[in-house]
Amino acid sequence: MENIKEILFFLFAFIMTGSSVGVIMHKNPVKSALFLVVFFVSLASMFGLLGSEFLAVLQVLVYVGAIMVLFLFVIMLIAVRDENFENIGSRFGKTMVVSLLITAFLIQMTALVSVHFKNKIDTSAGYERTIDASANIKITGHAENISFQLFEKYLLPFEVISLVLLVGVIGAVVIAKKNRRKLE
Amino acid sequence: MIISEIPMSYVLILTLLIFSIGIVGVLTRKNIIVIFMSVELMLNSVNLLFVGYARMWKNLEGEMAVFFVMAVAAAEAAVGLALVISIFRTFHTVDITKIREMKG
Amino acid sequence: MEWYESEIIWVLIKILLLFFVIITGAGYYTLMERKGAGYFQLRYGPNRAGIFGIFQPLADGIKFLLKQETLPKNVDIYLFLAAPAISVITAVLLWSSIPFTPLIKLPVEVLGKSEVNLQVLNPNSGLLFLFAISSLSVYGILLAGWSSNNKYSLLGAVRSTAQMISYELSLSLSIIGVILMTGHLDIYRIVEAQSKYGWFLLTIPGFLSFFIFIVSVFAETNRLPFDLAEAESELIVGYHTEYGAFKFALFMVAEYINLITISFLTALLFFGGWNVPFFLREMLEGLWWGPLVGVLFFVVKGLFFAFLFIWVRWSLPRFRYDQLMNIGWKYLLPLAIFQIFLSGIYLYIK
Amino acid sequence: MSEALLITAIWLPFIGFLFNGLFSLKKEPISQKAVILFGVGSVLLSFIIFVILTISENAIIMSKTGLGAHFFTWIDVGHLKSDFAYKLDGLSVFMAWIVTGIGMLIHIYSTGYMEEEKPHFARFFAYLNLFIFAMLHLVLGDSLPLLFLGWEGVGLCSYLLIGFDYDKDFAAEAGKKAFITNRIGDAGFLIGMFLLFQHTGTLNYDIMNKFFSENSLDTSLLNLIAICLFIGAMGKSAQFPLYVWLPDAMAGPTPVSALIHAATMVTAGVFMIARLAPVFLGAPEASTFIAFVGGFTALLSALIALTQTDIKKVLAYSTVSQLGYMFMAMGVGAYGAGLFHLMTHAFFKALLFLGSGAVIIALHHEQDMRRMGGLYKHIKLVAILFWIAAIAISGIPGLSGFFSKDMILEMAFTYKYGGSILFLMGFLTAILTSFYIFRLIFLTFHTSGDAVKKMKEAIHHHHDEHGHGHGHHETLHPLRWNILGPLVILGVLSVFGGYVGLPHVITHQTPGIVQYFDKVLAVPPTELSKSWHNHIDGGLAYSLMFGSILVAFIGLLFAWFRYEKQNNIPSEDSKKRSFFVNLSFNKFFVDEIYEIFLLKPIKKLAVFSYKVIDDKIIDAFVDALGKNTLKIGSVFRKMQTGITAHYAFYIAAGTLLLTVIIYGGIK
Repeated sequence: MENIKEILFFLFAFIMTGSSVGVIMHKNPVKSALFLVVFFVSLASMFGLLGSEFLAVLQVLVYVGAIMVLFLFVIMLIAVRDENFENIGSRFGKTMVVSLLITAFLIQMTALVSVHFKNKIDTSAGYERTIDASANIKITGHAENISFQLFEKYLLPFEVISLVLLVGVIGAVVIAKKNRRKLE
Repeated sequence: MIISEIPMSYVLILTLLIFSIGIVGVLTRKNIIVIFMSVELMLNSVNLLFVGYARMWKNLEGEMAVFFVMAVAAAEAAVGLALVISIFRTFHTVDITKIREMKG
Repeated sequence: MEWYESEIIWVLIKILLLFFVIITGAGYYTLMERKGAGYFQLRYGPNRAGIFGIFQPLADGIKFLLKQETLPKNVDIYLFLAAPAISVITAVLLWSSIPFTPLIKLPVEVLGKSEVNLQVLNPNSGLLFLFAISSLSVYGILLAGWSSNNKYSLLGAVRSTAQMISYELSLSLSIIGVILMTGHLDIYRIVEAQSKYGWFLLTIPGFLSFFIFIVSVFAETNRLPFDLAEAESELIVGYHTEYGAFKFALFMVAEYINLITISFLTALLFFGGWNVPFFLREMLEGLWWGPLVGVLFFVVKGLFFAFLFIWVRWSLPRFRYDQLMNIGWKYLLPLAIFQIFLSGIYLYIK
Repeated sequence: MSEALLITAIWLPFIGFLFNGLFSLKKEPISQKAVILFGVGSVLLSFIIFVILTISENAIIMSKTGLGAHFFTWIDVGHLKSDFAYKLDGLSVFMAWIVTGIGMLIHIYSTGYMEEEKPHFARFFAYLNLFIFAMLHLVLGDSLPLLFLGWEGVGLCSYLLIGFDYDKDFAAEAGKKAFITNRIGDAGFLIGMFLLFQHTGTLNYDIMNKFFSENSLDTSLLNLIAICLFIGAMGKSAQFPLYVWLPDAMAGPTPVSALIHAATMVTAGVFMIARLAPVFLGAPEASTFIAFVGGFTALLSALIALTQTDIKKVLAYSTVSQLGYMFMAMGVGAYGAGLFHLMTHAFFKALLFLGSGAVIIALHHEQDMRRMGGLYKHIKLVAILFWIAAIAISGIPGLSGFFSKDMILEMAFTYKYGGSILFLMGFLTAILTSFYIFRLIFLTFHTSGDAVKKMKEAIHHHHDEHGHGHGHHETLHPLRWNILGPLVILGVLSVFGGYVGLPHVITHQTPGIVQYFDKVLAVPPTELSKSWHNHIDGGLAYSLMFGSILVAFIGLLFAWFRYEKQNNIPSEDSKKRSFFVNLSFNKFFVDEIYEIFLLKPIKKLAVFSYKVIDDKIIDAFVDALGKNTLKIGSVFRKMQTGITAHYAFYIAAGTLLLTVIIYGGIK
């Protein structure tokens, strides 16, 4: 009980890693999408654990409630056919090679970055930072604070993003719409 | 309530792990939708990093970034899936190794 | 540390209590529906198990439990089994953040506490949390339809999902008026605000918002006149065609739980929740059990909306699918956006 | 306030240019009144503002730094900073008065002169306004880049106005000639500017003057810079060997010749030398060179002017000759004298040109002096004004030209380094000047010939050559106030303009104008060039003065004898002439020499470049580049598999590699 947060962190981390591996390894895209849903839900939990309750809720609402349903819709519309499934086994070797390469690169990168920052940052100031979730959850976790930021400091980006969404909606409709004239 | 702190390095490593899983997915899969989902994985790993740092520095900037990433991701998903549908309609497949119009 | 000082124990107790209420409530809601249907159609409804069929839900439950579990061939077993579970889980989870009582100031310290209310958790953006969880309920339906490996099921699921996504937009937009007027996402504070301003239903934007809300809710819960997912004459019964025995019971339970949730939520958001009429307010001032009277009012309001669902179900015919989509996208959504503007103007003038 | 006024004054003509320029693009010519309102009004207003400024800000203007006005930042690259900033000091206010004053008079004159050119009226005024605008930048800019901007601007306007009748081949050719000849000069000017910037680190006058007052550059370097800059002046101010464009420039309308090719633009070189006095006064060898070039040009062009028959050509060569005088003065360090002559020359040469314009227009665009004569009876006022101008230019005492020319000759005579030769050249030129200018007057206004009768004959005999589509002219074209008014004003100025510089021998003190320029120039030229001159005593100065008066009268008498008495009208073009006359008539064959020794080799080089270098080497190289790119591309195109995952892999690998490179380097 002493380290309940750490335990929860490892639990969610485990679920996230596992489900993300599931996303890229499962041959059935529907299952992949469902793994992704699991990933998103646990990511939301992770956000909550780190103290961003608002983002956690938003994550579920946006990703799980909207984006992934869209994915599943599209998959069910077009791609769920047995002959389309990839044979993961035959690509296993390739996957492993790429994974190993990338892992090697990432390890090297991490090492280099940590060396880089160790030199840059005064270690006496506390290099090993920790996340204190509950101490400032009141400050940053509330929708109120976020909305103040959003409508004061980030008003222009907010407006721009609404424009982006509008364009996205119209673009999606235009792209996905069947060209009826052509079909006739 | 028991309060304990999570080291930032944990979050960093988790993020890296998920990000690289995303990269592997993008590089090895053939199904365009799965690739798309792998991209989402990468995006969200970065989101996690943003939240972690926002918490660490105790300000809202990181969370605002996540907010905007989510909004853009929503738009991107809508347009991307529309493109997938349109690709499927044109090529009758979603296997990107079979779509080689750009072959030199 | 005594056991009762632990927060977790109390939460567990609340969960157990609510769970009992949910299951019983859902069971008796079916009874209410059947009896109601009976009286609407000038017949008796169930009346064999106990007086007025009072034990009918229990009998149904036993029947569902004892039926043979069948798994159709060529279904995706894990998803097939997970689908009803997801439905129920999301339905139950919704109850976690609904405050059923106000804070009750106990006259004496009972078990180390002097203030209690029946709300399992109070996330700081409660209403949003509620919508986030309810958006998950789509998955139960979608997976059920897809994993059944049955065309009717899939079609029913796709229809239902499309319908739910469409109406979720107007639903979430419709409550923005309420949120604007309160200034909070917390349901508790929304109710408290209504003790000051009166029912939100009685304000101009509040009424519009209620209208949109209630229409969207019918569509969200797949009730008549929007029950196109099940549409038995077209799709057999839609996404749960292949389900039998207890798996089917779970879908039913989930549906009725959702109905109860929505009924109570409507009461909370628009009809003042546990607030008592003004003439009782002074009378109950200072009495520790005063809030419990408010809870009584709240339950009565909630039951009225529960009855409303039955009433509407047996009174109105079903829409066509294109009509449904037209209403959702072409009328309700613009109306909801207009409602937001109206709320803004209303607040500005006030 | 005064800064704003200054900027307004400079940019007003630009507004006129915009208005007229934009409306000249219309198919339908707009009302001449509107054009005049904007075209003349802007220049008039500008002149008035300069007058006001001169009066109200006199103290500031007469100080060393003058009145500065910063308009906007133009160039700011490294050490080079150049703004649209103006400087109204003693020198520039002097020039600004001449430019806007005479410019205004000529604008007014043009409204009469160009009256018949209905479709091109707005275009003409647009160019004139642009010219004034550019010229004001040239004289008022506070740095060399701005001067150069104006320099090129007036060059452009000159080109546009020479080729104003662009449908006539000779006008278009003359425009091109002017433009290209000026480019040669500009190259030298640019090099001089670069050298100056390299060694002083600035192109701003004030900073440069400060630099020169504190440091001194190597004399040989200053000589080089001065000569490079003088090459620019050679082009712009028509000095030998780059003077050839100016006589051809007479293809432009006469007001243009008066304004640009006599009074203002061609004096830009003189102005530039005065502006950069610290450079030129620090370069004695270059100054000697300038003086000799000036003297030689003066003599040569005076010789050519002797036999020319086109009234404007005579005046053109006369201009070149007078410019030569100015450069002679600048070269011997007599800046005051040079600028003095610049001013008086602006008056009487503008008057001569405008007068000739009046004659030309009265005779319906007849320019050949052989078809004139006896005009005195018909246009008395013009004739009298012409006489005034001629007396002024020939150096008959009492009128403006006498004082300035005498001052130059005196300064040339005392010059230590070849002063006697310079004086001789100047002296000879003075005789010739007097002769050719009175020749012009006698041929035009007197002699027994009757221009009106000749005009009628010409129409009958050479109808298609000289008809100009004007139909049959039985009488002279009437001259209205807007032509005669400016003439009268210029006449007055020609008479009295010289009294600002009464010579030493009369007043027994330094002439006023010389004092003025010693005060306002960055460095006092008289003091600095004192060592270049011998001392001259009063007696010698008197005898010099009498000598020049004498030669002026000799020229007058000789012209009278030859053309009035003997009635010796120059022969037709085809007739055979004696050797020397032929030489002069054909302008010493300078154009032909240029043709043979410069243009032909250059043309051959151009053909060679095109046929061999461009076709065989450069094109081949470029073709090979293209072909080889294709070949290499066909190898690398195999990388384009069309499989998206491969591309994604390249991106990912590249990113990771880059990260390793960036962070890996840090230990």
